Amino acid sequence: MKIVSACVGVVVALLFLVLVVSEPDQDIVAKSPLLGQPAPSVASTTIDGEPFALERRKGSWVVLNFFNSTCVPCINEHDLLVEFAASELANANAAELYTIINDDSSDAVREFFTKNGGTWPKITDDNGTIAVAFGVARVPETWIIDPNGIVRLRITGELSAGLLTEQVNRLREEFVS
Amino acid sequence: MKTRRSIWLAMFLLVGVLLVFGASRSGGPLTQQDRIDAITLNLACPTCSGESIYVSRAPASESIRSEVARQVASGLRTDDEIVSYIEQRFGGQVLLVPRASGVDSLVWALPVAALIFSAFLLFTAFSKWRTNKPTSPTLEDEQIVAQALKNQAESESK
Amino acid sequence: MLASAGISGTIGRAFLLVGFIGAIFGAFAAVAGARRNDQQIIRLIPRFATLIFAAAVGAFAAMEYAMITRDFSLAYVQKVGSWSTPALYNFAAVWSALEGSILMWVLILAGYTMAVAIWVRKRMQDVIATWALGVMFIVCAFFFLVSYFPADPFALGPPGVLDGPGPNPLLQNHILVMFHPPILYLGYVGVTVPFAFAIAALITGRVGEGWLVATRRWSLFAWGFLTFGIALGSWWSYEVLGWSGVWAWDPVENASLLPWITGTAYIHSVLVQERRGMLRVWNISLLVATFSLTILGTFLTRSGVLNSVHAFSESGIGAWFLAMFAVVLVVSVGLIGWRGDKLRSPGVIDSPLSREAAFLANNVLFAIFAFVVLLGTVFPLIIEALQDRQIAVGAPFFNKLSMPIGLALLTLMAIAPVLPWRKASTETLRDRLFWPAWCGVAALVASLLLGSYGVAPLLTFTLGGVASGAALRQVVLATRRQGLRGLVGRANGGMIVHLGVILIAVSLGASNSFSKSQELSLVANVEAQFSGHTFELRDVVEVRDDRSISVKALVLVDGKKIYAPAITKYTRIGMNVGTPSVRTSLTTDIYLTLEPPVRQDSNEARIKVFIKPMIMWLWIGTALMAIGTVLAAFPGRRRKPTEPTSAPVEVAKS
Amino acid sequence: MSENLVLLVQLQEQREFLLKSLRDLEQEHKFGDLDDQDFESLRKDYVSRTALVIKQIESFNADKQVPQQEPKQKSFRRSAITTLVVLVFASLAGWFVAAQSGQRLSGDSLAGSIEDSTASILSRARATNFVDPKAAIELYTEVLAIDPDNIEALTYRAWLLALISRNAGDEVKQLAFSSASNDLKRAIALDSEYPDAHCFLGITLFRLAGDPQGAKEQLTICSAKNPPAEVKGFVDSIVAEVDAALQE
Repeated sequence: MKIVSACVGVVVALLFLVLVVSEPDQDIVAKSPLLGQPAPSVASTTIDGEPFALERRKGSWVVLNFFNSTCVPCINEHDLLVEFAASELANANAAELYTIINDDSSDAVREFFTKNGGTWPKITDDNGTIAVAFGVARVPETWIIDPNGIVRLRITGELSAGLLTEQVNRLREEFVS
Repeated sequence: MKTRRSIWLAMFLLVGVLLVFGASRSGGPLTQQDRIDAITLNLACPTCSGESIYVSRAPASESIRSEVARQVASGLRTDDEIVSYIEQRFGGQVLLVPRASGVDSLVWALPVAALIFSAFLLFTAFSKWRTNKPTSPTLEDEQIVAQALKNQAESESK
Repeated sequence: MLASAGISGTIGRAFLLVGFIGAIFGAFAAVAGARRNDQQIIRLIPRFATLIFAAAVGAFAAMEYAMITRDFSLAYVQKVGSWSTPALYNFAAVWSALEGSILMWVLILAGYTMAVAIWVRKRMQDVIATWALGVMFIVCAFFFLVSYFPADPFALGPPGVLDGPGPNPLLQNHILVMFHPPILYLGYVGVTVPFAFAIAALITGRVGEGWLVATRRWSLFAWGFLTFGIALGSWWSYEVLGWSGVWAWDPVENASLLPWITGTAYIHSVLVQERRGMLRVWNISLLVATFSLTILGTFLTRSGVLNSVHAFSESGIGAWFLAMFAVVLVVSVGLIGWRGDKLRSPGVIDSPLSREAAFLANNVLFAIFAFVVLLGTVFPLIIEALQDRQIAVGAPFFNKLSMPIGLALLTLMAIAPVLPWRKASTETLRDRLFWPAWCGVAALVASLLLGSYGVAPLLTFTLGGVASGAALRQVVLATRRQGLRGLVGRANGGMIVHLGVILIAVSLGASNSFSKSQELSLVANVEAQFSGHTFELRDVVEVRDDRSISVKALVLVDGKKIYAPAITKYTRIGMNVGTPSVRTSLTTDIYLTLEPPVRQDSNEARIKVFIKPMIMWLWIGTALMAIGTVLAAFPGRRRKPTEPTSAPVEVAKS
Repeated sequence: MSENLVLLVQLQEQREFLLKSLRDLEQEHKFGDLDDQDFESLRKDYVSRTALVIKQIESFNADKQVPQQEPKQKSFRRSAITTLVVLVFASLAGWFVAAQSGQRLSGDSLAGSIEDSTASILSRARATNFVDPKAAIELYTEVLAIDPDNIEALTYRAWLLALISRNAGDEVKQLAFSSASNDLKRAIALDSEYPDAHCFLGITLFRLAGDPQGAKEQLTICSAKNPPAEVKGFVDSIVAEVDAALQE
């Protein structure tokens, strides 16, 4: 009897310990099984009907931004993306920025970009195939893929100022092609 | 009494035969929808707590559901491969069925071990209670107890 | 408008403070009165109970007033209030988020405290009652404090807000939101009463059977409401959530199931203690477990630790509940250890084939069941703490492990009701189980004729047949001896509850194993076939009001009646909610949901059809359980609990 | 309360309970819950237990002594071994259930299907392109063995071939050119939208075959199709030369 109660006591104490230490952690640079792996081969079209195949962008640094025009963090980070796209234009080894539309209508996205700027391609993602291929559950998410088609970085949640440029430059130096 | 016993025996036989018959019966071939349902029941919605893709109506779940449907329809992958495709993209937290290996398997093993161990404890408790029995009472014992019973009845009737 | 702004906040906080102080004073009065046995102090206790109840009512009314007048100066109203919410849902919005639900907890707890104070007012010289009230006052004080500090519903929000999003869309599209949470809370909070008496018995050292009998009806009351609340939740899940299921094993559901499991174990094992003087420590432990599981469940679901991905801790409430959990456990275990000498039971079990042995087995199974649910719920936290890795444990795990436990419990339900106390011979068993066993065979044959297959569902039906035969046998014997009075009382009402449970088990077995589903892409006015039914899309219409846009697909089922599954977009929250449409009958439900994406004025729609057998019997079983619980609590002319199971009831002794 | 008094209270409680049980027993027998044999053995059992307790109480009252507790004869070692055996058995059963019910997924990485495995070889080839062109060519050939129509492998193998044979003798150059241009044309035939193939065909035509006309044509298509940055770098460096050659 005493042994049983001692066991129960220990278990409860351990449970208590686990509960005390359990705390949700939040990292801006997120983990993904895809990091260091070839990017999933996804293909779709832009909202203007141009074909888009991620494989065909090998040779460039590619930045994918998963986006929904009603999500508040997406709206908040939009100016940073516009800034990033403009700053990349000057770069010889320019990163290409693509918006992947997540669960949103093309019209709403078009309207949003006309109003807020941003001329980079907007890729439709019917049924969320691209989002699932990258394991994107909640927008915004930003991914960086190197010129060899290897996934290098995943950023979940809203971007902070300068983060994207900083990370792209760091990666460009680290993985010189 | 003999007949009762044979009726019971017949009943057990009948139930056994019927159960075997029912178990060998099948519910028809699996449709694509059955496969989709089976897969999505074992995958967790990545944005909600504890719900499966099958249950959840969140946008991410809709996407995963349609991806599963697409892969099932294409017929190139088995159910396990589709599950592992999703798991490789979204990470281990989308597997609703805990793994059979590593620390994760404890969640399966502990309840079973606890059940067996508590059944053992119950068994030892039973046997302990039974071995406590003293031998049959003497005449003196009977008298003492009869007296005590009488005393008690008297004190209650007051 | 501005004049009232903030007023209800101030008043509400004042009420909470008064309640807290009242509870503290009440606790002091109870402890002091009980220790010195000072009747003058003790006589004050009911007044404190009345005071805290009045304070809780006041605070709740202030919240309702703020919600109804849309007082957007309060952060809580900003969060869940909206001018566009209809009055009914606006009323229910008060308990639709964390702070409000704690407030409701406070109200119900204060209500229980007052009810107990009234109940024991004639017996106030009995120190057990005083101590029990003291415990209740302490728990009240804790909840008033939580409501005053970390979960303050009256906190002011940022100024200048004129309208809010309204409650979560799932909480404003079905009338059940009015009933499910309050009823569940009545059960959840009601557990406090028997717990308080258990602690009081430990403190006074009078751990005999007296206090058990005294709180029997309170336990039954709480258990009944918990059962009914959980069942209503399942119904809600079925009617609102649109996945055609009743139970998803998500952490919130598990949190309500855990105390139910230990509570059910308790109302069984307490019979053994009453009758055979055994299991004293065990029963007290079950009560402690039940109460602490309500606290733990609240911690798990309200603190955000379990919403693994993108979790957000809204407030510091988690630490409060964790501390309370620790205090409850340490105090109770300490008391049990202190009173260990008095908790030694005089009785022993005479035979493993007896009613008390069946109850013991029942308790082992319920304990394992609770362990499974608790382990599965907290396991992701354990893995995260050990390996910093995220995993999920979900429905497939719980289903797989609870199925054998359920079957084992059904087996016990089949045998235990006919077992006599102390010792049964196989002869008795063979004799009494004869007809129930044939009921089982009949159920098996019938289910096979209807096309069932698979071992687990067939075993469920067979055991269900035997168990209902056994239960019916008891009811028939009781009514034959006593007429309609044979339906009331604990043993007989319990059998009605058993019948309800069996119906639920059978219905779950059937609907889980033999459901069919198919997604149909319907085109207007073209019939589609599935599983012997025809579905024809008539129209896709849009309905707008000022909080939502709803797209409905009008589907003609079997050429008879039009059903309208819908998807509603709640524009203020930006959330889509699917509303299923169900054709219910005694045998089969046809459950239709509209699948996104949808467009209005389209002549196409994707409809998911679920054909689910026997769902209706789930609700009938629930109703039977509710009726049985009421009958069991009914103060009818019962056999004394110490009488043999086969003894006739003495009629007209009065 | 002293130890002795506690014991006395316990004994009295036991006596009350046992007496009550005896009366219950009679009742239960009367109403047929117990058969004669069971009743007799249970009754004997209860009677002797009750008698023992009563005797203990009497002796306690007589000399105020703690009644002798019956010594517990329990082999600690035996029960420990039994417990251990059961524990081992329970863990084995648990492990078995876990192995049966837990999720088992094929342990391999993202390289599951053919599509995925070529993708991983392709990215390896990519990474070695300029470090070790020969190894990269082998990797591309490997991809083409799996998937003969893989446009990227066709294009890049041809391009690497052209690159390494640039400084070779004319004969080798000629051979390399015909092989490379065949592959590139095949890639273009398979997917005319792939910019890289056009770009590399243009460069190859100019560098290996000395055909500025054809080169210009391909390079124009290439530029129009928005080639990736790396390829664009190659093209930009050669366009001026091609234009100059055309001027002549």
